[in-house]
Amino acid sequence: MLHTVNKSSFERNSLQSCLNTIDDTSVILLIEDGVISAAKNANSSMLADLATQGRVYALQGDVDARGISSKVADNIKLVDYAGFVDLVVEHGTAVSWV
Amino acid sequence: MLHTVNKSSFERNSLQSCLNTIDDTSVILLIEDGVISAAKNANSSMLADLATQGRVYALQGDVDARGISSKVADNIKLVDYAGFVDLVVEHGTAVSWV
Amino acid sequence: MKFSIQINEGPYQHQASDSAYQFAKAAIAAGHEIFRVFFYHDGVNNATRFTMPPQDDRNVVNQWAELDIKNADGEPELVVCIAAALRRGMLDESEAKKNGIEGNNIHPAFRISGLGQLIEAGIQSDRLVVFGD
Amino acid sequence: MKFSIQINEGPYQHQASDSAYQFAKAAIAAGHEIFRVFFYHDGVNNATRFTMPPQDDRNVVNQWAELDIKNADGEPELVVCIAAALRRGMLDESEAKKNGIEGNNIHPAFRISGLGQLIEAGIQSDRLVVFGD
Amino acid sequence: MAIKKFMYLNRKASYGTAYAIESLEVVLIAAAFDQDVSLAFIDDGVYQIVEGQNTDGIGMKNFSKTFHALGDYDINKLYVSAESLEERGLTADDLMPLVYEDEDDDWEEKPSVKIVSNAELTKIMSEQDVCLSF
Amino acid sequence: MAIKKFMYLNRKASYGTAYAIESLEVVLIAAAFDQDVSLAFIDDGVYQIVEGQNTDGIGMKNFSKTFHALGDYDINKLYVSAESLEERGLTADDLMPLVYEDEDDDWEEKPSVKIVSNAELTKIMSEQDVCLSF
Repeated sequence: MLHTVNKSSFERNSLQSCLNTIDDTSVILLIEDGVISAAKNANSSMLADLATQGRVYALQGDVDARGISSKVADNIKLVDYAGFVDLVVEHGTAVSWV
Repeated sequence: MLHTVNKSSFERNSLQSCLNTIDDTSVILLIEDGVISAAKNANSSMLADLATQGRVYALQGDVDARGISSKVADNIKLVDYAGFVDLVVEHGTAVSWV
Repeated sequence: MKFSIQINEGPYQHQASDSAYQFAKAAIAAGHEIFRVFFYHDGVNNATRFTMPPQDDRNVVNQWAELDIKNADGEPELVVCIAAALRRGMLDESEAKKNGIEGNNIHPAFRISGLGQLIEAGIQSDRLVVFGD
Repeated sequence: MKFSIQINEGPYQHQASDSAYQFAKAAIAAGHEIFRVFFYHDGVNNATRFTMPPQDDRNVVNQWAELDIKNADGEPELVVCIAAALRRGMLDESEAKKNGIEGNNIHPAFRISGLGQLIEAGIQSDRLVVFGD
Repeated sequence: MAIKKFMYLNRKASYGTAYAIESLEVVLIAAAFDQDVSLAFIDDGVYQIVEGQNTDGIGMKNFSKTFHALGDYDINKLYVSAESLEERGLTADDLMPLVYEDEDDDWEEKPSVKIVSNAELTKIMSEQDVCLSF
Repeated sequence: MAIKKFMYLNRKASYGTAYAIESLEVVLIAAAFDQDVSLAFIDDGVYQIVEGQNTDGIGMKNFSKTFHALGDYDINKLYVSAESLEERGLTADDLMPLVYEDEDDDWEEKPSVKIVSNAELTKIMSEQDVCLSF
């Protein structure tokens, strides 16, 4: 499955809820304000394990818009919208943690 | 000052942000989904100190709507909309943590 | 006391407009004055005369209209931010004509005006209360 | 592959509609088919033909219209939920007439229909992606 | 056409936003299609099915009773996160007694609500073909 | 009429929602009224004034440069929560260098942004007459 998270983990509980129920093969894509959770910060340990496994992506355009492209945490992979489409194709059911 | 918080502390960080910057004389009114934070639960310790000082209110109508009127934490005072108006009159500047 | 209210969200999606309406009604019942209600962000959508809610539900737009909040000159003090309104597709007759659009959707109990009206409400009122997301 | 998209929020207030548009454009560019875009909740507000954004900003409604998503019968597959639309003041000509309201505001690139169209999109498509608050 | 598994993901309380009521409206329509339907109540979504909701004080429609109709439409897989309930100081007794009549078991009345751990929910979600989020 | 103290409370990042851009639009209008204006950037609101925003990839308007105009309108009290910055791994160097020319000090260019502790912010908020929240 592909889980998309579009809110900052500082503001909302959606990333935490996603992490509570994600299975061993699914991946996470951070979009919109969700990319704030991709930056190195006090909340970034939430994602670190999954990122090490290559299972965390962030949308480049949203990262750039928020001025945090130099701060993206290790092992988080950046994709553009074409990459977003590919992730949806590859990972089956899409779950949005809106 | 009167601080209104309208979101659940499980979903958002607005109650925590309010508590981070509230001064010694201001009061908090929980409205809408904010009343979820008025119920006895894992997050209710956030408000306990202020409630003991008589500085936490919750809107009765919103508490009833969410079916949690029997669960309101100790020392939180219930008000109706007329009471909301009175709180705004009594406490000066109103700050909404929307 | 003189109150003003800012509403940041539209009808039916968020409780903000309902809460603000209940607050305004209670304030009026307690003898206070509502100087102005300012609709900003998606709040501008509260002013649509096209709303058709289900028969068993409240009509958020009409509730506001029935409060009939006007100033001494008889103008509505349910004020819709013009900048926020135009991008979201809320138009009165004059804006529609100016922009060459056929039709308009602002309820006559509301009027469109600039953001200065929000600042003025803050200056003129004893209290300004914000209802939002 | 066959995609459908659900959009839960209106234009300009949330990024949801912008993100969904960029996603749809990229999917089409990659050779995929957009079976249907379903506008629900405040998402129905994306269908207004009254929108007048500032000249230096994108026009969210027109962007969708220009994607020109239609089915084999030539009908728009930008579908607006009728129940969500009516309460929020989004009307096409037929609904306006039926309800005795003068005027309408649905852009011709969109059509109003029932919630069954969302379920059908889920059944007929290989993937359904939700964009929301 | 093969039957698909649809999950309706409910994470928000009623009344504060429209997501709860408009999610329920979709689910009722979904019953007319011959698909496999599950509802998940996670986070503040669990408040949607708390017993004893009364909206008289806020002027909004109390639609909570409509959840009782789901059983009549053969929608009887309502999964509630045990962890979400517990965090909120709620138990099974706080929830509406939603039931359905099991046609495969002599129309015996059975509970529609199943309280499941996040681990169980993870497994259920993994099996879905379509997830609609509200 | 006495001058009132207006605070604009910004708690959300730009682009994800309209609150940031539409808050800035109010602030620019506010400059025309002769009031005492402060802006507070708390929580994810601090991202509004991070340097180097580029919206080319999302098709939305980059309005971040407009913050530079505030100084010209005598709006020069931008309070940023130190705790909010730190939690997010940000420092003063990550913020746009927003300045104003101080007419009381021979038009010397001075920084508009002040990084303050939550305790200081509490005090500043306590002094306000009107708080507009976005």
